[in-house]
Amino acid sequence: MSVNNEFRPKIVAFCCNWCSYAGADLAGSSRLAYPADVKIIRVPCSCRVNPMFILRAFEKGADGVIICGCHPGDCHYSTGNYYARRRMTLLFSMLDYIGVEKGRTRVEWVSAAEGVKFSDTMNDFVAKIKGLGENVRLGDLRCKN
Amino acid sequence: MQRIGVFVCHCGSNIAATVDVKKVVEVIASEPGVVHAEDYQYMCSEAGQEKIAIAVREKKLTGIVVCSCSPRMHEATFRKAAERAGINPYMVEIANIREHCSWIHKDINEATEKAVILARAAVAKVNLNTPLTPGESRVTKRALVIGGGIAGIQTALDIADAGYKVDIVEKTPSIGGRMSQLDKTFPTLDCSACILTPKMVEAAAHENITIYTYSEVEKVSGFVGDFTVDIRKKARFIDADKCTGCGACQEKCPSKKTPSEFNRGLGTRTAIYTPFAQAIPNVPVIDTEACIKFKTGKCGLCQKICAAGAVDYTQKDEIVTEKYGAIVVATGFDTISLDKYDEYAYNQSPDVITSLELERVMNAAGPTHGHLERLSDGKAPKEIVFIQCVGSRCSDDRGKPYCSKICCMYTAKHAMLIRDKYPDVNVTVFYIDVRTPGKNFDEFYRRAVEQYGVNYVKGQVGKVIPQPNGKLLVQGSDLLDNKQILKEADMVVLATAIEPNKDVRKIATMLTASIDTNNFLTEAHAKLRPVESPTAGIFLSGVVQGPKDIPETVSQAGAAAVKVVGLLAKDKLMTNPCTAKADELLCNGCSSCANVCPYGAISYEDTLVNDHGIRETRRIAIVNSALCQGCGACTVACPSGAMDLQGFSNRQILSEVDAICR
Amino acid sequence: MKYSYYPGCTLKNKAKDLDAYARASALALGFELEEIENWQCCGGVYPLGSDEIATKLSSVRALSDAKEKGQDLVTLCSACHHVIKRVNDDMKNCDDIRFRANNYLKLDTPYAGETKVIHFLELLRDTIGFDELKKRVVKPLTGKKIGAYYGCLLLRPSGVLAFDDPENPKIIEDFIRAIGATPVVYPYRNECCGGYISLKEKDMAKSMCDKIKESASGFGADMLITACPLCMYNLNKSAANGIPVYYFTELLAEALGLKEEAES
Amino acid sequence: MSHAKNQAERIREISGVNPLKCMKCGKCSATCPAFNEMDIKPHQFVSYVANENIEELVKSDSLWKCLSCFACVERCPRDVKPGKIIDAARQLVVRERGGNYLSADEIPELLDEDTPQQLLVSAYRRYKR
Repeated sequence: MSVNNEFRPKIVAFCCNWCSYAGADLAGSSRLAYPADVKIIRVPCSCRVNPMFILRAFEKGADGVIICGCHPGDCHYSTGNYYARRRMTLLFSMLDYIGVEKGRTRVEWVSAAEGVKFSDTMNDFVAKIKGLGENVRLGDLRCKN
Repeated sequence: MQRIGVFVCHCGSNIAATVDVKKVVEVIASEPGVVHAEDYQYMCSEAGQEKIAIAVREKKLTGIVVCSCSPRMHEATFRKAAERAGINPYMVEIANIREHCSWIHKDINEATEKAVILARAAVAKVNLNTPLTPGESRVTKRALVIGGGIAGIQTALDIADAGYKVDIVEKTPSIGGRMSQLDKTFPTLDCSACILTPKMVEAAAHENITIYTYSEVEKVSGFVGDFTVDIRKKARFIDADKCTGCGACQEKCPSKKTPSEFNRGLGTRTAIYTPFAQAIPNVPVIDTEACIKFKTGKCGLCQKICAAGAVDYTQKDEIVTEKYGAIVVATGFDTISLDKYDEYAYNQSPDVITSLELERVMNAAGPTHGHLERLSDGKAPKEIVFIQCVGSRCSDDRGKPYCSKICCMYTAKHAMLIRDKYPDVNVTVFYIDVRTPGKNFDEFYRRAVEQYGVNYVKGQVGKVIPQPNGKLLVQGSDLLDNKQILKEADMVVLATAIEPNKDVRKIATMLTASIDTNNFLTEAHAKLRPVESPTAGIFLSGVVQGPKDIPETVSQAGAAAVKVVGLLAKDKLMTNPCTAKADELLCNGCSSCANVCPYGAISYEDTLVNDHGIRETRRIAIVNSALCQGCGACTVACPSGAMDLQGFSNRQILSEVDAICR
Repeated sequence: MKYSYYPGCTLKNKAKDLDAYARASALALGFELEEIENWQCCGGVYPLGSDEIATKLSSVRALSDAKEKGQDLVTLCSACHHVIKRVNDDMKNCDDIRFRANNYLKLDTPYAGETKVIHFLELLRDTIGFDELKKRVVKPLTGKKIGAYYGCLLLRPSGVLAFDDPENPKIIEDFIRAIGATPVVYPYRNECCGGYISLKEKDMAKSMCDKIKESASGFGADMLITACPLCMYNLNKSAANGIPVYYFTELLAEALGLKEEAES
Repeated sequence: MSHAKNQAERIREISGVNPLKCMKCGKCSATCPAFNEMDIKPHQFVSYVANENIEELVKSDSLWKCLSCFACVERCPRDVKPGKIIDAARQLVVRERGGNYLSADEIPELLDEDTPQQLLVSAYRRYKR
């Protein structure tokens, strides 16, 4: 629907229900804009995010994936965000190894009170993804298959 | 295949102004599984919910997508509507096209495009939804209040009066909190102790209230309705049952030089002490850091003198474990450290004090027995300067970004009381803004100016300069006069910012309650659920939620109590059915899931399975759905993909990913 | 222990004492100040605009030189310390300035704020320790009541300088105690002496220094000590109370029994 | 963009300061040791930039009275750093107009035998490009 040919990245944001999804709601009710390229998927906790989801997103053409959870120590389920952090550290270095730039993935802690941080984070992430351009690496791999 | 109905809400103009709702309806109607799509002004209205019921009837819907505000607002509303219309409430998904779309985007094309994609993701998910049934859990009819200040006392009294048992856990040796340290209270100038003490006594005497002073919450487990809490009762070294509170031990104690916490370090106390005369319980504690007996093994005077034989040096800390249905956090506040603000010379001159210290100076039981005098030389001051907003409203890294809210009023109170009692003392207040919203508040401040002649100067102070003659030169701005003024004062009082009690972060972590960047606990909804934490069963009372004065604290304490009573009045709670479940054919019993489960909800059972005709007994993970809270940690840890989370299954989330990336 | 040393212009001219006493004391205390080759003037003030680059290059050269030698960089003059420390912070934390400076200088290895910049006083406090210094003192300045004059440049902005509490510093007071004298705390010790303004607005600088000296003597100081040649100059222009001003290194050399040696 | 707007933008850029953060408490003016010498006071510098009244600001004598002692920068509760605004305004004047406050000719008579090099260097930096 957009008219110009500017690169519009596809960005998937996984937000935990207790902190980051609420932070995104607060960004919304405070009218703190960020690009429409970001689409949020609600998960109960950042630890629900299976690396498979992220690989699938890139496979299907996502240009960036961001996982948002509660601040360390503040997880609604006590320790979920620590699991997420460990898992994502491993996944991201593997992605980097197979050619998906580190900047295309991110883990960020956003509390329910941080609407401003949510919006700032998304603005920054979208800008970085725009800088990286379209995610062609995994696309290429798919073609070879 | 599901038969899905999609309902797109205008939310008045909140959504419809930036999202072309007709277009969303048009595009979504052709999605697989969608048999009905319509838009309506207000889906949450009765008429809107009726539309869902009609469509369910007429189109035989099996699943519902509502494109509207955040599910945190109305998911419950639409689930109930679905249930009334005869379909399982968990067959409803919400596409958040308001908070996550219309409110943050300006371009109607962009916003509409995004709304369609969010709707598609929700449709894709509902296609894979399955009916779920909540379980039930019991409610322990007992509440815990953490913190024994006015907030905690009031909450406990209100819960107890409604007929429920309630325990107060207080860290210090007595309940009473900050309010017990105040001299007078605004805006009516009641004596603080006179109005607080009866409440303390009432709480102590109430048959439904148990008070644990000198105690701390050590461990919390469980969930709403069924918390288990370990409380550490620190050793007082006094047998509370024998102690008569005669005070002889304190009179004789030779270790007298410990700064008194109650007097904000302005006076001293003995090693065996009760913090103040009206303390409840009136049972002293022994500070082992100061006690000569504990440090050297010699002394033991208090034990010798105690006629009741209550002193027991061998007492040990004790852990009490108790079950609760609800927990109220009322941990209160402290003033910030002024170490980073020494332009005001707080660390350089004893005559620069905080407002809370001034309360002790003005109080008859304080270090100066209520006489207004300089702490350096005991002389009566003639010129007093108050400085407002010390550490409040700061966006640098020294102070707090918020307004502490109480300072304008207590400074007016201090100024007025001083001018009333000592008419020859001049009082100057340097202020940035005077903020006095509240019943009879601005009138109170105006009285300070008009009736008591307090000199209010608009401008902040840059530096307090101690003089060789013992006076303090205050260098400040008079912005209305566009001048820099130098005022010689005998005393300077700093309206120091308040911050949540230091322990609150530890407590919030134990309770898994959300906390903000300033260490205030977060409410479930800033406007509509101000006394509840987003974590079910946790409630907020007093300054732990944000700066408040006494009247506000008492109101909020009552509100928190009502919420607790509402919870305790229920016999059973519905549990969240979105719990984990293992596929017995895929599970290999490796224990990875149990290792990451924070609730110990997973166990293993030898189960007879039929794997494509092969019947054998295998070790299979079993999830106790009463314990499982649905975080999903296990689903990712599972190496064979056997563990899945109902309501947020792998296939459901992948279908959302696919719909978004399409 | 060897340190790179950046003396600066004034210490080569009008403030030779400040430098000579420091070098002699340093040797006696067991560390060597190795002057950076071909150092250039730091510019005396940190550049006024955050976008300036040319005026930061001399500091970057000195910093990079120290890095090549693997040494910390010691400064003595307050102004040099201020400028070099802040430029170093830019090189560490400001992408734009780091990029442009490296682009311009074309160093063998790019410089990114690796060098630690230490003021001589910090060296005394953190490396030698004032307790240890006290033991090395042979001629304690017992009975002398000394006011520390900090001025602006060592303390502010405190976030970057991280030298001491900007409103209630104590490093020089601790130094004074270590050399056996009695520190006199007075409130104007972190107020400006007038700085560069004394070139054109001599009366203004003088009245500011009068205030400082009156305050110090009011609290009982017999003398002031400073680390800055410009503060020294300005304070000396004020005749108020006639209290003398010394470089802290002079008293250090005296306490270590090296004064004559350093002067020769 | 108007000239004034342009100049205000330049000052914001050079100083890295956002004048909108100011809450008008006046702590900068309460702190300033050169306050009495100034025609426009430190807290006003901030509002002059916010209101894009740059013409008046750069004409102000205060530009040359500020000591850059950074006491206001240190104490500002809003991180507005009025001292940096003044530095930037000074920079703008010398960059745009060559409006040097100090000419080489007048220097000899300002010196005396004790003048440290540091004074000359720093005054020159402040007064002149």
